[in-house]
Amino acid sequence: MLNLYDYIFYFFAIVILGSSFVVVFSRNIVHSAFALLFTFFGVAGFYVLLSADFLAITQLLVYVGGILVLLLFGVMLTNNIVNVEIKSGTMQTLPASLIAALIAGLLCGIFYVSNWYLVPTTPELLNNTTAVAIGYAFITTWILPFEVASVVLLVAMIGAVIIARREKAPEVE
Amino acid sequence: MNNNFLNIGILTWMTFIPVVGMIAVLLVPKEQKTTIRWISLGATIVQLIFSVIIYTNFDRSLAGVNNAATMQFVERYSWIDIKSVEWFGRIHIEYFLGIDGISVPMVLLTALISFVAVLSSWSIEKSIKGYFALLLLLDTGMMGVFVSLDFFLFYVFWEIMLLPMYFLIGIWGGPRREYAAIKFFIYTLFGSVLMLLVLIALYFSVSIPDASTGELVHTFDMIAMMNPANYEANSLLFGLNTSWRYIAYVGLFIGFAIKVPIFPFHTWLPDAHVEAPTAISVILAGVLLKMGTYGLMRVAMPIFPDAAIYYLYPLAFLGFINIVYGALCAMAQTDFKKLIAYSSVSHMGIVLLGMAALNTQGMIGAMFQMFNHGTITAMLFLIVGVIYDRTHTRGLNDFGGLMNQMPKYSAIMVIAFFAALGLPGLSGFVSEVFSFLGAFQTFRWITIASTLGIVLTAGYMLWTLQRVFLGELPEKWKSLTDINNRELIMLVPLAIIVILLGVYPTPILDLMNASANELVDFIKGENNLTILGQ
Amino acid sequence: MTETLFLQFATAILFIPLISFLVLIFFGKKLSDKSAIVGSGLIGSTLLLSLIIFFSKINYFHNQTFEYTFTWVDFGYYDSKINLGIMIDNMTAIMLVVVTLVSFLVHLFSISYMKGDIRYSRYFAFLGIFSFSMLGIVLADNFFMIYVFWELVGLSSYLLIGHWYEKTSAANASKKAFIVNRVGDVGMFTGIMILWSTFGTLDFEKIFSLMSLGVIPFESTVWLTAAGLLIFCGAVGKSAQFPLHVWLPDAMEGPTPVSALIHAATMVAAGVYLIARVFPIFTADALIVIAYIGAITAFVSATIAIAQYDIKKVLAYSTVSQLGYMVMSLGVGGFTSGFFHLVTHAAFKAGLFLGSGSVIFAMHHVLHHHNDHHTDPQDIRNMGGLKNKMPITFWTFLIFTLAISGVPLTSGFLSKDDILAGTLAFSDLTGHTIIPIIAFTVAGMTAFYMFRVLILTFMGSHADSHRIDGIHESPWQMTTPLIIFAALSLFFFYSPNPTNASEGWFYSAVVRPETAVPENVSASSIESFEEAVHHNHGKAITLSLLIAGLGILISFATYYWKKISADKILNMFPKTFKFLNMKWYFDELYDKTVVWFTMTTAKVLAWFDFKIIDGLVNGTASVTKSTAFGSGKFDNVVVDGIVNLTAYTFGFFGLIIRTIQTGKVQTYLAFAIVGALMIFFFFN
Amino acid sequence: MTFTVSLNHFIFVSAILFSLGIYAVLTRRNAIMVLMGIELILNSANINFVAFSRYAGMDVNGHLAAIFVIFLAACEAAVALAIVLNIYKQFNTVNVDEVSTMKD
Repeated sequence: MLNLYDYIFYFFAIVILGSSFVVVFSRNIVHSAFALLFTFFGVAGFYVLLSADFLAITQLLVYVGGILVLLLFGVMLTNNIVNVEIKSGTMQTLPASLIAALIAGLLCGIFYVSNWYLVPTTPELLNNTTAVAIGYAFITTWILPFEVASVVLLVAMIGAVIIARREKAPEVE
Repeated sequence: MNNNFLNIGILTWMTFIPVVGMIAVLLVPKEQKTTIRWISLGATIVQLIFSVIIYTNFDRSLAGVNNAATMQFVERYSWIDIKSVEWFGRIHIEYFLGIDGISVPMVLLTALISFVAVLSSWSIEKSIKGYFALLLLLDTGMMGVFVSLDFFLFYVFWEIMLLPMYFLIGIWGGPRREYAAIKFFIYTLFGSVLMLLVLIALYFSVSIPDASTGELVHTFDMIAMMNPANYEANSLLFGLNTSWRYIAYVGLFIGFAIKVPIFPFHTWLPDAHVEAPTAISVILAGVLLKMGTYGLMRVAMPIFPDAAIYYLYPLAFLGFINIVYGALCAMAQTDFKKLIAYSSVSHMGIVLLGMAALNTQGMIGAMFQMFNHGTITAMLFLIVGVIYDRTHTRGLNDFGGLMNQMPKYSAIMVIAFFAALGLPGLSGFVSEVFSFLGAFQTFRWITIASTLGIVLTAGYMLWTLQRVFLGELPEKWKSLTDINNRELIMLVPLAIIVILLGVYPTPILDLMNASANELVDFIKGENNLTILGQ
Repeated sequence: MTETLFLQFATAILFIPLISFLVLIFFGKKLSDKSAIVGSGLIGSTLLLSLIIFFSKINYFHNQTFEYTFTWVDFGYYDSKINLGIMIDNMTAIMLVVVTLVSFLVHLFSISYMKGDIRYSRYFAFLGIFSFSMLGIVLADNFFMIYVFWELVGLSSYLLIGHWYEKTSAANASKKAFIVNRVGDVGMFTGIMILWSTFGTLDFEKIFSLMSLGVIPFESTVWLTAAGLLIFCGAVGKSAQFPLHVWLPDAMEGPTPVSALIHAATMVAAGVYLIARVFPIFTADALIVIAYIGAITAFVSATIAIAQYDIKKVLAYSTVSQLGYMVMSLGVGGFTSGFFHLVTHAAFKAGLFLGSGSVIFAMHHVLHHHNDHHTDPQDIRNMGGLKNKMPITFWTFLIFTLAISGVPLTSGFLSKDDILAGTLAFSDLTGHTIIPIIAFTVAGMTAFYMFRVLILTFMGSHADSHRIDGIHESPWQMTTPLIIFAALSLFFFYSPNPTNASEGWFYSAVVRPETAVPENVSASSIESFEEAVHHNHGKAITLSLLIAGLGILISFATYYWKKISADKILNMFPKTFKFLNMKWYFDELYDKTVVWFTMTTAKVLAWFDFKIIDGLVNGTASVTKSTAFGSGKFDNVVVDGIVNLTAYTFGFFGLIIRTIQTGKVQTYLAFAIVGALMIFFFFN
Repeated sequence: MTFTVSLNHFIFVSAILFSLGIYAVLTRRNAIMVLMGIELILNSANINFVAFSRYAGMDVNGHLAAIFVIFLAACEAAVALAIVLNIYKQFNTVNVDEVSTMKD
């Protein structure tokens, strides 16, 4: 029997898949970008369903607030919006769809036949907000990856700035 | 005795000063020909000065030969030391320099001849920079051969010499220079290969305890190789009078024989001489040929005394063949340089004969003959060079009556010729007589037969003298100029040395007396056998 | 005089000529004409010193030998050294005077004889070095030193014979002289090697004493004889003995005073001196060989001398003949007489040469004056009737001729007579009768041909008499030496008794030394020989006088009174004459044998060297080269072919695979995914 | 398989999302679109992480992994866009098939 939880799941699932279809198949790049927004929302919804509240917030903040904006900037900087078509072409669609179908089939098949070893989540995690547990884990067990990740972020930021700033190679006089 | 300058041993100075000169020459732009010449001359003069220092400080009473303690001016450093190579053990090569009575006359000779060679190269115009650089490198190679006591080092210097020689003949030579250069190079390289084989065999047979750790280490130390006790039991060259030792000796012998050159390995010599520029001929005859006999004395005979004694008779016989065959071939030549080249073959035969005598007079005679032949033949080639510069021909029959046209030149020439034919009062005689006196005691009939060479030498030398200097002067040479001052500077010192040593040879003889006696004693000595008996 | 003074004087005598040489060779150009004065003066001083040594030695130090030795080379091994040193005994003292006197007089003679020569100073320089080397031989006290100076006189002889080296004949002659001498020297050197390896020393005295103690080479008397004969080889070369006599007549190409000095009086006598010096080492067999060599030389050259027309050639052969005489004398054991003949011969033969030089000088000048360049100034057929024109030359020449012919009252008579007595004694003792027969024959022949020269040159009259018009006596520098030599050719200098030399000072000064060889191989003893000589003395005098007289008589009959026609005899034996005139064809023989053989061998060997040995080398090279070429081909076609094939194969596949390489990231990603999937499927 | 939501449902969605992302990456010529595809792939992976953390005992570790993926995605997006901008300056296009200098 379907309860509310199930309905909500299906709703988000439809949102995710539908919007991602739009992302993938839309000819207009701006449409794709906006469809991606919905995908991210859907995924955030999934996270809530899976009682990962902190992660859902992060997903919204980072993906919607950061990456997606970044992508849109990219779209706008690289395409002359006024008079050039914003559509982006596709290629080798047949082998690509074959491969994609293959992967999808494969993964679904595997998931289907797999007999997962299911362990219920600890009630603490289910009932409380996860931020405490995540924060605690960050500064204990995962301290090193955490620090590394921060450094990577910094480097990526600097690198991105430098690469993007680089002028076209000056012509030899 | 420790003669150091700026903390570097005098022998290293002697050996590497030409390299310094070479670098300096290379740094000078090639338009500044005079500077290049003077730098080269400067390098050889410094070398000459060092050789005089060695001459005055050399202790005449120390013998050397097989005793590292009585070697002089020794410099010994670890050069290449590779610890524990798989299946190979430890490779230890030393930078081991030192001289004794055998090498010191050669060191003096090399310094002197190099100086003269640079002077006689003054008129070279073709890519002068490369020429002098190579000449100086050659100088280093020669000096290195005479001062190194590590066989590996010896070999390295021996090979270093080849390269500049090849280019000097091949680039600055006469019309058939490529042929001569390649012949020289390949021939000598062939000898070197044999030497290398023996070198390796010796290396694996000889081991000495390391100074610090006491473990037995293979060594290239020549002096260690001379002591039978250092041979590892069951190694290839262990024991006396084994066939492998004979084979090794013959290998070494052929390697050195090519350089001497000993019949039948001599044919590269006339070609190389004829094609080489004057200075190179001078070096070739003056120093390079001596390396063969020096190698026999320094390396082959003391390391393989048993084989040396076993092959004594063939050695004397080859000496005889060299003397008579060289003289006869010389007689038939019409090319001035070829004649002198063959006369070198003949004169080097005397060295072999004296060496084979294996007694004091013979050995001293041989060593002295090496020195004298160096000076005398250098003179002869310079003389040819002088006349070749002026006339561009070497045909003996093209000349005549130059005595009146070039009196100073002729006077020097007469000295050189009579020295070459062994006239008393000139140095060639002394060494020749000593060699024969010694040889006669060991090989009666061979020596008597070899005296034929004395007559033949007189024959072709005087015949040459007559063809070039006596008789009527051909019309075309009426404008020849006499020898100039630069040429005099290079010839007169040699002439003075030839005369002085002819009248009073002791200044050179007492350098080598102790070593010659030691060498003879060592090769002959029963002490060899007793040590081996253990 | 003390011993030191003797030695100092001797050293001075030895080195003054060397100084003369050095001064003249370096400053000769500047001195020009004065170089003759310098040379003569320096030699004159040595003559003075020699005379001092001579007189005090003979008079006051009769039995002493002065010796000074120093180590020249020390081998530092068991006392093995080579010494040099000088020794003065009576023989040396006499020889010093002979050498310096002749040398001085020749210097004097040369002053005007060589006037105007282009190499005037060099000529005197060479005379200096010759005197130096000759005195070195005389003073030497060991084999080594004697060998050294032996070669050096060879050099000076070479230089002086070749004085006019522009002439091919002169250059050839000098070369021949040196080389032929070298042949002898090599023999001598071999002898020295035998002695050195036996005794370890080369000092005369040490060798003699060791030998008398019974040390002989290689324990064999054969080697002892051989050693003696090999040393004698040196003498054969230098003293122009058969078969190495061929160089001496050719040596007449040199200036005539040089012939007088070197090739008549001193250098050629060095061989005789050498034999005398080392006399103790000769065994009986060796001495017999020496005697025969001497006899053959004397005979052969006397026969040749008869048939020569060149005045210097006649004198040259006469010299050879006389040298043979001396050698023969030493060989038979007449030590003193042989050496005595050396001394007397030095005087009169030098005189003869200088006399002939005077004649040639005069002839040359007069021919030059007449612009006659065809007539040979040395041919006696072109001379004649010079007696009145050149009186001093004639009279001195006559004395010399008498002396060489052995006419009483001359020095030649004294020495020759004694030699003849010695040969007779020898044949008595050993039965070799052929030696005295040859000796007497040669004596007669000598008288004959010497008077032939004298008569043809000075007496009678020449058909073409205007040719000798204007000939006049030579200047005093030339005649003075002649007069001095003439005086020295008379008996009273040597012996108070004109018939017997043994009463004079010479015979008491020079005594045959005791032999050092073992008794069983030694020659007859001194006593028995002396006795035999004494026994034969009268016989010898009688016979020699008879034979000399006969020779002179025939000579006069033939050439002066023309009772016997020389031409007729010539026509009777044309072949014989030709044979003699061509000097027994020795030169031709040597040319055809030794020289030809050497040159052919040289050429063959040079060919062999160039074609065979070098050919082998080059052959090896070309074989290597073609092997290399072949292997290069193989390498190119087969080995490299395989390599290329491999490469081509891979290239082919690469070409195919290359199409996959699109440069598109997505393509690569697709392949990556496919790959991952494949891995998944395969390894599942 | 029931319609009641379980682990399988989540991961089926993520699988489909992954395939779509792959398809986008493979087919789109626009570099930015490629990036979007990559975001899809990463999101699908994140869903998996979180799902497994909820149902299969990964607990908070799954969350952390997802957070790291988000980190990386942010970095990647920044750097990749910078590169894309640069490429655009160089080649005046962002179509990846035209940017193929590496091929030659």
